[in-house]
Amino acid sequence: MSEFTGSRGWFGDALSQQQELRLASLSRSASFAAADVVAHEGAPLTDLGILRLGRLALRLFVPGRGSVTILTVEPGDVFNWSSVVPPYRSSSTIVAVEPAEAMLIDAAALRQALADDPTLAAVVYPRLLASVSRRLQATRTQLLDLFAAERGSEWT
Amino acid sequence: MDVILGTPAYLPRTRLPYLFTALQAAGRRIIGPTISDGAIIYDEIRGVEDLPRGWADQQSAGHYRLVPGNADRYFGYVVGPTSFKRFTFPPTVPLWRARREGSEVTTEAIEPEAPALAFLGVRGCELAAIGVQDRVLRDGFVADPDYAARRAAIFIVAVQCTVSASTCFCTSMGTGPEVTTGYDIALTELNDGYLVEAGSEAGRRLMDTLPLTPAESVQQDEAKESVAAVRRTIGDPVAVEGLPARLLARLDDAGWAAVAERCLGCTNCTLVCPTCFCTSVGQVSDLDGTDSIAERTWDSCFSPTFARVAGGDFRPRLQDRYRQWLTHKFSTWVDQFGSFGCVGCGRCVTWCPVGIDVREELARIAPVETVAPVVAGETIQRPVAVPAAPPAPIALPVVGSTVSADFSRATVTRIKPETVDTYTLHLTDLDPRLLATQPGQFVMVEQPAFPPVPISVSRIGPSGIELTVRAAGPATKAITMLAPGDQVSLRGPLGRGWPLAELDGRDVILVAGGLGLAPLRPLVEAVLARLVPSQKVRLYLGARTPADRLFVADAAAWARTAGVDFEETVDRAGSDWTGRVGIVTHLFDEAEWDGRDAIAFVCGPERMMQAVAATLTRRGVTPEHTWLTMERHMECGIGLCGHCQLGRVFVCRDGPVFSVAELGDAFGQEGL
Amino acid sequence: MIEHRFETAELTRVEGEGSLRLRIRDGEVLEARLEIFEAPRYFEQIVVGRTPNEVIDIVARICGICPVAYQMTAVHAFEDLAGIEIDPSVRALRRLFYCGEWLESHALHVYLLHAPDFLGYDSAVAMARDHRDLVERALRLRRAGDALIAVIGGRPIHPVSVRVGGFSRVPRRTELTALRPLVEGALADATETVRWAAGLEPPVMAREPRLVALRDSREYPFNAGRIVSSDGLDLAPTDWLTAFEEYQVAGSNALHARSRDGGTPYLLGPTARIALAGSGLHPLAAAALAETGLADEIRTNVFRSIVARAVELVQVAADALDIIDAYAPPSEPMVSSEPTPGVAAWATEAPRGLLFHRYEMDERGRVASATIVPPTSQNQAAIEADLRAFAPAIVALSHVEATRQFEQLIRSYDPCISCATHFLDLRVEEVAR
Amino acid sequence: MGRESRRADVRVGVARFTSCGGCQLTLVGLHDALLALFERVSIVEFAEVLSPRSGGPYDVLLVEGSVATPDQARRIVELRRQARALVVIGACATTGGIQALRNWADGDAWRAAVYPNPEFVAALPTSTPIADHVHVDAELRGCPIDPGQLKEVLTAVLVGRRPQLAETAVCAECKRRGTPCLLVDRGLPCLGPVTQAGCGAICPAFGRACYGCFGPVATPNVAALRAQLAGQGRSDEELGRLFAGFTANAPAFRAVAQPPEHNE
Repeated sequence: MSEFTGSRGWFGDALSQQQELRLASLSRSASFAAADVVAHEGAPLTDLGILRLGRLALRLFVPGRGSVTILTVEPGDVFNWSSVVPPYRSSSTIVAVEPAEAMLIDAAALRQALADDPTLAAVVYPRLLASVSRRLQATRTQLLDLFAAERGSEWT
Repeated sequence: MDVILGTPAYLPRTRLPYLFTALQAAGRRIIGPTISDGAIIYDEIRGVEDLPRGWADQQSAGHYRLVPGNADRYFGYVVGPTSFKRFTFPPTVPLWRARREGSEVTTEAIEPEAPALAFLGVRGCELAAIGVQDRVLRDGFVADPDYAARRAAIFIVAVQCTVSASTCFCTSMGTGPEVTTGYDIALTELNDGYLVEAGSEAGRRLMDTLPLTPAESVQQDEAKESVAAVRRTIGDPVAVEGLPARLLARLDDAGWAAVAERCLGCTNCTLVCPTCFCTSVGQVSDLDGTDSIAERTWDSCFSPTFARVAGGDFRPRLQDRYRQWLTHKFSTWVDQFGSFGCVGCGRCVTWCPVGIDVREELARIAPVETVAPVVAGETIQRPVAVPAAPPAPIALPVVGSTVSADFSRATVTRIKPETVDTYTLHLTDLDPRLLATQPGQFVMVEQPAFPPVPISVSRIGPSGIELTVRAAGPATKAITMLAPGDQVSLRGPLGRGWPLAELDGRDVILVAGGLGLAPLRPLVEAVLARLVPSQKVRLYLGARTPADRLFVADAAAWARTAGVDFEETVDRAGSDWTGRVGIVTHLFDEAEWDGRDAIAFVCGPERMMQAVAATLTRRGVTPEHTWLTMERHMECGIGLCGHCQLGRVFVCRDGPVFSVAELGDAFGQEGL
Repeated sequence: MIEHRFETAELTRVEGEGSLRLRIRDGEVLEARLEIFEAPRYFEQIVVGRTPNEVIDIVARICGICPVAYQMTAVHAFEDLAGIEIDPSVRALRRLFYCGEWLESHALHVYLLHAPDFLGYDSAVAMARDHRDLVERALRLRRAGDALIAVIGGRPIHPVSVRVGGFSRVPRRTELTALRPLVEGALADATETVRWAAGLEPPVMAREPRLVALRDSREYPFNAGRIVSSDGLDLAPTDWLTAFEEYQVAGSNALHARSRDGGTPYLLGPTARIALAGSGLHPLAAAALAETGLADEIRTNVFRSIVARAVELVQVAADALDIIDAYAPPSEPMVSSEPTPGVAAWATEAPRGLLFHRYEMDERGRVASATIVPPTSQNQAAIEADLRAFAPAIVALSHVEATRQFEQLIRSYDPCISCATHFLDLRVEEVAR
Repeated sequence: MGRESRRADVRVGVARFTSCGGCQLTLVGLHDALLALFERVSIVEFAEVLSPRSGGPYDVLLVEGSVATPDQARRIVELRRQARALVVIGACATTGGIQALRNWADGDAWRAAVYPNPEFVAALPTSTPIADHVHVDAELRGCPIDPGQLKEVLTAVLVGRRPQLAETAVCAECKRRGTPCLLVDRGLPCLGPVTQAGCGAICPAFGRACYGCFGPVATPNVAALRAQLAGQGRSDEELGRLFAGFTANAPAFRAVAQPPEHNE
């Protein structure tokens, strides 16, 4: 499965052939139509996803403001990473904003595999962390609200 | 006697009144030393009876007292709290008058006053200070007309130092105690009279009218020796060798916070300094705001508002302000004006209410033996690679028809809302120089009763320019409330724009965040106009929300242009937005392209530009080819007010466009 | 039985916050009370533990209209205790300083507060539409007063230079002579003010009040003189307490003053000064007064107090010019002094009348206790007596007109309730049962 | 664009709380500008100078004085509701004023010391700035305020610009004025380095130390000044009294102010 290895694969060159086969055995392809809901905020997650094509929106529901998209997942990005971290529930609602294709990895099986095989974990976790870290950096920057207009006193 | 330039003559003390008469006969008011409020100050004096005869000044850090001195001497003191800049660069000066009648606006410069003055008692350090201000205010990038006029009307009677104070360090700064140049007449006070020398033709002519006798060699020897003795007494208290670089290497020193513990932030050091030239402009207007006079007053980098902009403060801490002052005087001034900003007169030492001594602070923060020690784990990580050595001085922008310090009028012909608070004004009837605006340059927009506002030019057309303005405060709001037909006053074009010459067929990366697209739009248009088939243009835009995107139609057209890769993102969106949501660096941090031969242009909030620059570096774009526009508090727009200083540069004068390499350490440095 | 009850919600155009409470039943005045509910500021307590110079800064804040009066009274009290002889030039400057305050205060009261009553306007703003010249004249007079105080004290309100022994700085001669044109203009405006004020039609009133003022043999009273009354009292300026006392009126924040002889009301201010110390008037002021022919009516009809104030405007403008012309700076702005224990007391003539201060100073020369008796709290009883006397004649008028006249009466005293704590709230409410 | 029309009906009010009245009198001290102001705006409330009182709403309400009675605490909330812009003027309104020294003491004791019948005196035990009770839009410092600054705020409100009010220390004004530093050349205990400018540095120009009536600058280094003055031999008691002046209750000064002991 070239999605996992090689220069264009998600895990780079680090996976051994055996590990790659193990991951492939846990994976399946999925496609989503525009407006399909991929995950619900708070719902249990069964799969870790790697987006191949299209765009997914991560949304939070804010009472009074409706659904706010806080981030989009672009091809090559991971989604449903909460599926490998307890309590294995989605931290946002994920909606396909255009037709999308993804690779889904069975999360329970993946967790088991990672527990069984430290060498697999040693490859998968850093990659996942790198992805989560990038997202965390972005979230911090967004928190700064850099493009916000300065607010002055109304009359001065 | 016949006076010959460079040959000293002698004036007995009893004949000193003749000097006053001669100066007054030449139509000059005399400004010289006199006692007031317990100190020797400079003020108008009418005769020798106003001089501080018999008084000396006892000075140390934070301490000044008048004490009886040599009873006969008129000049037996060192220097007091006043400096002669009070008369060449007065505390308050009216600059221009602005009026609005209906939609018409006029802005007229107020003619400088330039009284014929004679400065009496100018010391070596003070002559040097006048020279420093000449370079800043008269011979620099744009001359200040008021200073130039006043300065031209001054006759200088220097007086050699025959006494010194514990606060003196002219010897280190190379400014004294000897008076060597820049005077019309120089006196040396001797036991019974004065050795008098002419330093200019005007001085020689004045000496011709004085009852002088030839100076005897013993008198000349006495004069030389008394000044030489002062030099020996002062010694060499400040190690200036390599000082600029030493200081710049210590921007992160803990000593800044330590001195801020004692510093009152009171502004005294800067305002007694004979070279400090920072000012602010205030508007004095009638109740209708239709008639106003802009007045310039002395300000200080220690003022709480000095580095403030609508969104915050670039130097919020006292330690930022102290560092700004000290590094400017002893380091970055050299980059900007070719000399130290300090002449070693010691005023800032004496007149600091808590006695902070710059000589001690320099020795403590930037000691000579310093080779910036690198301790593992203690280096500060910056987003951009910092050059080990300070970068080379920055080339000033090309001065000429592209920069105009004069106000001119323009008419608003269209106003287009871009977002809920941002509008684009289309201006016509322009001064032709404005039509020659380069992409990245800006203008100061001035309306009666409001402070002038720097606005970058967001389009340069054949018959007009466009300004895109966000109503962030009252002054910008007033601009957005103008109507078609209204006039505005503009000073510009100003600053250095994007380096179009550097394009050179390279791939171009343009990254804009928020309002940052405004100064980039003329560049995008220029780049696309000269696009060659081998060239790629990658355009990355970020905005807060979909509703905050600027120039949406233009962007759509750019996206359709062959050779252009266009990506945009927003920080957050509603569920109807199908585009990207996230930060602008994510548009290209995992892209495939190689930036090694590319040139990048970035504009947005500074924190965003830091992130973009770091990402571009990782993608191979060199600091020399990463260009940004910086924001600082701009008040004059022509490098004369000091507000927008950023380390070695003034943003208005040297920028606002800089390469990351040019900025070096200054980019991303807290409190600079 | 008809009971009229007047309670003004808040008396306007007086300095401070207070109200008038007046109950009249069948023509008989049951109650006539000027109530002061200005929030107390405890000045007598704030000054405890302070040095004389600190007290001079602090007591100015009792009143934004007559800070100079407070500073002058305090400084002379302290100098009297310490036995300091001040330089004659400093003495002249202090008189000039006080002239500035009288100019300011009288100009404000005559034109901006009081004149609208006579001319039938409810405010100076309304009056300015028809009589811009009057308002301009007032502002010119004030400008002159402001300038005199500022040149000596740094600023017109809460000046800063008064120190025990002199001033922290004295003006140069040229600084004073530069003000001469302004003060000359004020003298012309003041002289015109007397003519104008004399032509105003006052309500009818005739009574013979008891009057108290300072009198000085050398000059019209400001900073010096003896406390005298229309019935023969004659006291040193330190001895006010021997003939008068302070008491707190029930239901009020104000401390009132009364005569120890059984509380006979007495009147202070321009009327009293002209009646008791008129011989000291400047010849120009005396001539202006004589020209009006109202010297007696000023005393018997309080509504004529506007004329008395106008005459005093001439007095201070003329006085100021003389002082300016004769001024030579003292050799030292201030003579030094040592902290002195004992009792420091003094009285001076504030624009509204006699102001008395008394400080007990401890062994370190700090205030141990203080008594400050402003003119308005002394005038209070006289105001109430006049209200009582005046009410039956007015109560027959329409309520609106009656209220207006009551207010006009009260304003005739130029009450400064800020001082008396120091405000009038005149809640006018008529109840007929 | 209606530059003229949009300002025609500006309703201005002046309200007084606990104070000496000097700051509102500064309006009268504007001289010619006062007449211009009369023509330019409607002054709908200014009890001490004008009789008609139409009350709110106000476009601009100038509030003088501190909150020192229970009634005032209620009234300021009501006035705030009626005011579009509320500008507090003077040391009392911005810090609590000299009368805030009662905040250090037992308020009842002070009341009893001054009034024989304290039960008639309705006062709060503290004197507090307006901003402790309601939001304020701008403040003018000083005891009293400076006429130039008052004119600037009124002009700024009418023109719609930000008032240009100095935020530097008094020292900057001394230097512009040419007054030598009293701390340095006479050793006087001057509060200028920690006090906000705006007065024009009057006191030093008149030969005396600044006593802080404009209140502290935004980030005053009070500790450093206090240490300097102490180093010149001043006692804690003297330094405590020095800061216990007309703006003693401003937080930066409050921390070091100590009014003298009183005899209660």
